[in-house]
Amino acid sequence: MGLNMETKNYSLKTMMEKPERLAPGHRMCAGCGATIGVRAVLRGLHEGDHAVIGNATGCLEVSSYMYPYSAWEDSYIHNAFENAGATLSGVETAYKVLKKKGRLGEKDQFKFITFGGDGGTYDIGFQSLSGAMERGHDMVYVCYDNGAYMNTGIQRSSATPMFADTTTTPSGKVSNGKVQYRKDLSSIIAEHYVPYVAQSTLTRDFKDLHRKAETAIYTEGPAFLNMMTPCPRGWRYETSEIMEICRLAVETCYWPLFEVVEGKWILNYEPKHKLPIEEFLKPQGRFKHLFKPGNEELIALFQKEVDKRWEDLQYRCAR
Amino acid sequence: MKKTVEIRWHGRGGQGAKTAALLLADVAFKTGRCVQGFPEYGPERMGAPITAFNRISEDRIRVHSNIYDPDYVVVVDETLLHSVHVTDGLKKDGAIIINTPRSAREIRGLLRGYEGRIFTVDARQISEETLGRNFPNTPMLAATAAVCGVMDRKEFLGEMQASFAHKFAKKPEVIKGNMAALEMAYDKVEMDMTKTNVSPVNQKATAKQMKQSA
Amino acid sequence: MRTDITNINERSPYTDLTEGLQLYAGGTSRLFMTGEWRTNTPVLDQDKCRQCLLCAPVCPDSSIPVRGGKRLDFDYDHCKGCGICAKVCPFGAITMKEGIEA
Amino acid sequence: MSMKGSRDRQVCSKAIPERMSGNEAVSYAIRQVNPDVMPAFPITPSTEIPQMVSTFIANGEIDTEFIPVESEHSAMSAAIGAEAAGARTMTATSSAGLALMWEELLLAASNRLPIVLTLVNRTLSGPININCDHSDGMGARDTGWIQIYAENNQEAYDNYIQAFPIAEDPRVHLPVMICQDGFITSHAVENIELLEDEHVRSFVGEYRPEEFLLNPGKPVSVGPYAISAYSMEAKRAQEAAMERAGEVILEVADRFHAMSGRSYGFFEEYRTKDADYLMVIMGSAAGTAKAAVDELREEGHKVGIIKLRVFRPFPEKEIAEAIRRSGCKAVAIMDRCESYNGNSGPLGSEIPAGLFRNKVMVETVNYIYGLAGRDFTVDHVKSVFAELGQVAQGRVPAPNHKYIGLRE
Repeated sequence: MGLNMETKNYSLKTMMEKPERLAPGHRMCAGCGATIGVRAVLRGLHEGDHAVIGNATGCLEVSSYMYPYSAWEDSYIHNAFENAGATLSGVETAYKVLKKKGRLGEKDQFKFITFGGDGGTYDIGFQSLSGAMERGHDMVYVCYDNGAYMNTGIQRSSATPMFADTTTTPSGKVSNGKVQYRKDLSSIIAEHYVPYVAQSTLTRDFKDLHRKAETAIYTEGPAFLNMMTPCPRGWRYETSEIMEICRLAVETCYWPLFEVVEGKWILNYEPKHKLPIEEFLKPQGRFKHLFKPGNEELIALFQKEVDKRWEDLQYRCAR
Repeated sequence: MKKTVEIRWHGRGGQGAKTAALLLADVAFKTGRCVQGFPEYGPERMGAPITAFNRISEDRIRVHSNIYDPDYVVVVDETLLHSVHVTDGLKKDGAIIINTPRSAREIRGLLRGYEGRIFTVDARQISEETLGRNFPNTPMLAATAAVCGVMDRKEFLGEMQASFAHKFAKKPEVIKGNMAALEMAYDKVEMDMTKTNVSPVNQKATAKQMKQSA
Repeated sequence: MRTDITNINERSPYTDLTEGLQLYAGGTSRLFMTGEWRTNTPVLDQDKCRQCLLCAPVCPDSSIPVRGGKRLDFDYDHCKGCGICAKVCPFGAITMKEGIEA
Repeated sequence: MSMKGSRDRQVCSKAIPERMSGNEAVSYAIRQVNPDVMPAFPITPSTEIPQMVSTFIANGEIDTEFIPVESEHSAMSAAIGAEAAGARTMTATSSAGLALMWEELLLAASNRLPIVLTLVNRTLSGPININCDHSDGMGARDTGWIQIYAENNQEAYDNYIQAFPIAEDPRVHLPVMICQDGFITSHAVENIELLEDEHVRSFVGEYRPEEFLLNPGKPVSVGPYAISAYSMEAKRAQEAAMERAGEVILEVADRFHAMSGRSYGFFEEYRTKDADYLMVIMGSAAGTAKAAVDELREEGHKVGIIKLRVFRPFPEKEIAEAIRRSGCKAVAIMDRCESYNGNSGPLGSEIPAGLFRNKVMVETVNYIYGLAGRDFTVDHVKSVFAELGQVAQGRVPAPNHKYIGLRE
């Protein structure tokens, strides 16, 4: 790790030159954030390195490998919803043993990356993920966090932000959407003391995500990458606005960019002027009810929670 | 030896009744017999009453049930006599072998009108004398081998010597004590002489005790 | 035996499907034309384009090919017309045109 | 993922007389086969197997990679990943462990992965109980796994060795479940004849899949979403593989016979010739039943046993033929599992269906025995045959899946 890392002299030009590892023709929604994120993560792989991609059941899976059409240029395995971590630990262990027994050559380099939505990662697949991280398999688990079970029709998950209007936490006469705050999975995995954990999202030049993906892939041992990828359908914003939504998530400190390297917390970006949370909430239909007169205190509550977590993160990074 | 000898062991979890049953199966196997050695399994923990079984035969054993009418019953811990009906189903011409310092005469009173033969051996005393600790299962194994006569003394001790040599390869010093425990128990096991109907199988054992009591 | 999916279609008898529906091939989705989903179509103005490539990574459908450091025209076979590229272009070189035709 | 075996022409192996428990026997076979990957999570009464394998690894006797997963669901998930990646993979479990794997069992089969699972049969909760019955294996009977049951430690050992050549045969490519009765055989020390390491190794052969995830430059995609237009065809293709498995099981049994001198089929017919009454039974209780049959035959009763070994694929026609051949008057069908369907256990449903389909019209009585470790004895077998006689002679009506050894 560290040696010939592309991000040392990152340039969008050279990165976009790389052969595409996620082929077009998949059935994800027009404007899907997950696929944009997946493409960026796969660009983190060095040319010539082989990969096996794992995938938990979810939007990405049902849309990217619909028989007989696979969007994946690398070997790919989807098993079930709740076991992407365990499935890839099997693949990675097979790699170890095939090398050990001489059935794979020294030069045959494989990397192991698995993708799961927040449903398959924060919730139903949490045990499998935790087990795989604890056992120390040399793999990267990438969560594409779009903050709800989008594949089944926008039901709440433990990654759904408070007050979001989902099909299982609808806002109504006596409801303001989801009651609970979201689970901070990045921190929970960091507490597994794995070599590398990072949180990122889609940024203008994709350098942050690229660097973190490449670092995660080329760090020996388990790595976890939590990537916020907005869902136009579930968040109800203007499809073309995705990059602006991501920028606002970062500028309001709703979704801070940070990484934890060998237990050391590092803040990667600090907004000069932290924007109020309304800026992030406003363009999203799932928060529309918060802007009804009389609901100002709900937004205040949301802001309070964002501030608390942001300060907590700053504290951890200052340690 | 009759076609199939069936033995039922009564002990307490942790005392090694199961181990003794498996060791008996072991040594019988080594002397060319077909064997079964298995405990009755439950979630019982240390101290709870447990049962283990042996079948020893000249031919392959196919029956896979517990033993209800044993030829021999072995009681590794005499305190069980108060709580467990150890003689249930025990064959009339069979025998019970009990670890106790008391005489068979005293013990018989605890056996709910059991009229068959009783053998006693003070496994605790033998174990403490030879091994410096209370491992009743080793002497009980020898006593059982002596009484049920599935193999003769020389054969038995020879095989045990060999398996100890293998088992204790790293600490040979304990082999001597274990062998002494086996020999002492094999020779000391005593039959209640108030009963006379002794099956030919146990003439040897009986004759031996005549000598000792003389 | 690598898989040629042109021999697999919804009329194939079960004996012609691959074992366990595994594919012994990659990127076969290229043969599926998601361009037909499009209701709005991005149009590139070559004169305005400064080749900053900010549009290339934001395409969810890998439909902005880049060769020799320059972006080529859209892959209309697969572009779903989401309009993200037009939005991120700092030079107004991409406009969204109604309909499926460029 | 087809298989290029490098299996030598079979030469007869020297028999090594030993005594060991069923779990020790299977672990001994695992050491001889030296599989590539074993993910496992402990559960009574199969726990000893991962323990012993871990010890072999710790002592450098095998170079298998053991994955200490955090659940049985993850055990089968990791097994699927490892097998798809090109590694010969196995696991072991019992009872609730198999139940937790259920979803993954279906995926192992539908992805056509030749994984081997050694199941130590234990009842399913509740109430929670650690002892033997077949409810775990029977619960997985429609998951697309080949299922082979053992009477004793010898068969558990022999079946495990045959499992890989069956599973990995290109005509099959299905996972295989090797079953033995919890505690009754898994923890009972009995005589056994082992085979020489090198013979077992050449019998099982090297695992060389043609297509696998880790094949450099040859990407594979596993586990698609399939629309209805493909799903039904995929399931039919899987069923066809199960149909082909029958002939492969018999071929492998022949090769095994050549090496070991021990012969196996779909089932064993024990003194069925000219039998008036037959008992179909599976697992360790078959041994007890044989002993009872010998005693009854000595008393002049014409009785016999069909010991079912291969439950999946279900040898329906062959069983029906065997029963027809015997010309028996009535058959006792023994289930060590309840189906809760109000009529019969699994065998009590499938065997009569097979008899009917093959036009063998003979009286059958379904008995439920040995649930959750309830002991099953020679006397029980005799009582079943006695009742069967009464039923056949019309003295008593045929009982509806009667329980044996139940307090009523």
